[in-house]
Amino acid sequence: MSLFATFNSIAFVIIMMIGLYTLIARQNLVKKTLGLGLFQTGIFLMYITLGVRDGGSAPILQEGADLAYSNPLPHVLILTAIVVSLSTMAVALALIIGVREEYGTIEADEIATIDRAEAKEDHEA
Amino acid sequence: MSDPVLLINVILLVIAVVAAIAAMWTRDLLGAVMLMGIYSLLLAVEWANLFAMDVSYTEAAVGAGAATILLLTALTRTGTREKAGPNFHPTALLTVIVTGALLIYGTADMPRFGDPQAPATVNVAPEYIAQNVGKVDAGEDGPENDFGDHVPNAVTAVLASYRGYDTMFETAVIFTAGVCVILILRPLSPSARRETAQSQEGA
Amino acid sequence: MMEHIAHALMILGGFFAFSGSLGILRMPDFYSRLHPAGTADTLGQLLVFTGLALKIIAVSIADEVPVDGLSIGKLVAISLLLFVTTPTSTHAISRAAHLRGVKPWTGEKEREDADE
Amino acid sequence: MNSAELITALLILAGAFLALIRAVKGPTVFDRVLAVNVFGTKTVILLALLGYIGNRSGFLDIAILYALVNFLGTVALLRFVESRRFFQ
Repeated sequence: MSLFATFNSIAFVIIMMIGLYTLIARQNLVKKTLGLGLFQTGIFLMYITLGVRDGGSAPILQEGADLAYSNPLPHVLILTAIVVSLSTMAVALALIIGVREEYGTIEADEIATIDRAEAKEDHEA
Repeated sequence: MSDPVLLINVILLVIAVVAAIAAMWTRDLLGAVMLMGIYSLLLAVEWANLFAMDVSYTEAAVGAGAATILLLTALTRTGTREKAGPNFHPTALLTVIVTGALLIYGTADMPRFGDPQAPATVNVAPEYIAQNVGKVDAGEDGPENDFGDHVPNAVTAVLASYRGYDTMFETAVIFTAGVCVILILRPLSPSARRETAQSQEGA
Repeated sequence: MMEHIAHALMILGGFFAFSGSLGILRMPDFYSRLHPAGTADTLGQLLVFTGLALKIIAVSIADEVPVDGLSIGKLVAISLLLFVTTPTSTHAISRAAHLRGVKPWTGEKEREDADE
Repeated sequence: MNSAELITALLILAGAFLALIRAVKGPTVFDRVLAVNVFGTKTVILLALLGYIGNRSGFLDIAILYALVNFLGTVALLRFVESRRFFQ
């Protein structure tokens, strides 16, 4: 029972850590973007869980009914955060397309190799 | 356990974690994007299960709809195969384990799921729920009754009354992002392309 | 009585939805997977939504309150929508696969996903 | 008292998990699209059931939205897969 009741606070850490692992371990830039999105959804999960209340209902007031409503504030914050995460993802993907046109690859380590080779050429020239 | 909300919450989260791991594990980026679409659908059901109706709407439209389309559009121009490589990365694993352990240690003090005595529930939430609507006898122009009894959704009321600037600058963020995307993806003008070619030849 | 019928319909619908998914997992190739996806799911959703509507009517009659017509209308709308869209999207998927040259399984070679 | 609805919801969750396995395994991209589509249908049914279990009013609207988003999403995915050079 106690594991069930605190399950969400473990689950959001797990989701965040899957995203973080992808961000560090994978070289592909699109995969890194997906990992970033996963990290963000972990945080959303934490916020929404904070708003839940036993026997609660959605914060849509019903006249004449005496209900326990969920906390609307986390919902409001996360609404903004979801839209902002979409914007950041759009910019990141546009940058990745630009990188692909410039370097011909979207793997971070290959890009670093190309950069180093160019810097060496410049140094020798 | 007897609470269906809690039971379905746990099952949904377990499936969501499996979907997330699968999406991150696969080397096929197209498959990863589709698995992320499934993950978004699961999260949207989870938000609905946790009473966050507006978030669920947004997640369905943005996470499962718009984000998938954006990623697919990007994939048509970057290729869909990820380079093969080792799945095991010791540094990343160490970082993740240490950070995760610290975070789980930090969440040990958090209130249990749905605690009615949780700080988030007792401090400001009653005020936010009480301030908006359903006050039929508050009068037409009372300060407590800004929405004229017509907004039963507390999320809308809080967004409009307390977080108006938030929403306004969110629009600014989207606008900036759109301008950035257009500027980055814009094809170079012929003169600019000539200049770039010349500078590359000279170097 | 009506409530029991509603429960039976719902559980039957859940069973059909589950068996449709099982078919999608177990069928040997792509074209045969379309079959459970198109048929079992459509029947399953129809049964579940019929069961839910019956349950709402039964509970309203038992409590002697007016039947919530709006909810039943929405249920009918979702059911009709899924009834139209599920076979349509299944057809669209099979057409796209055919156009891209996915070959049907003829039983001669190994199962397609055996090496996956 | 809502045990029939709960059992149905659990059956559908199990079905959704099987569809997820197909999406993970799926040898071709079309298997994955099919799995995503089936997953979306399951989601719609699950939302309606959850709304009934929790006696929550707005759920059926979300279910309608999902049915629409799911169909449009599948068609959009197929347009991309059909028209662009995705896999070499």
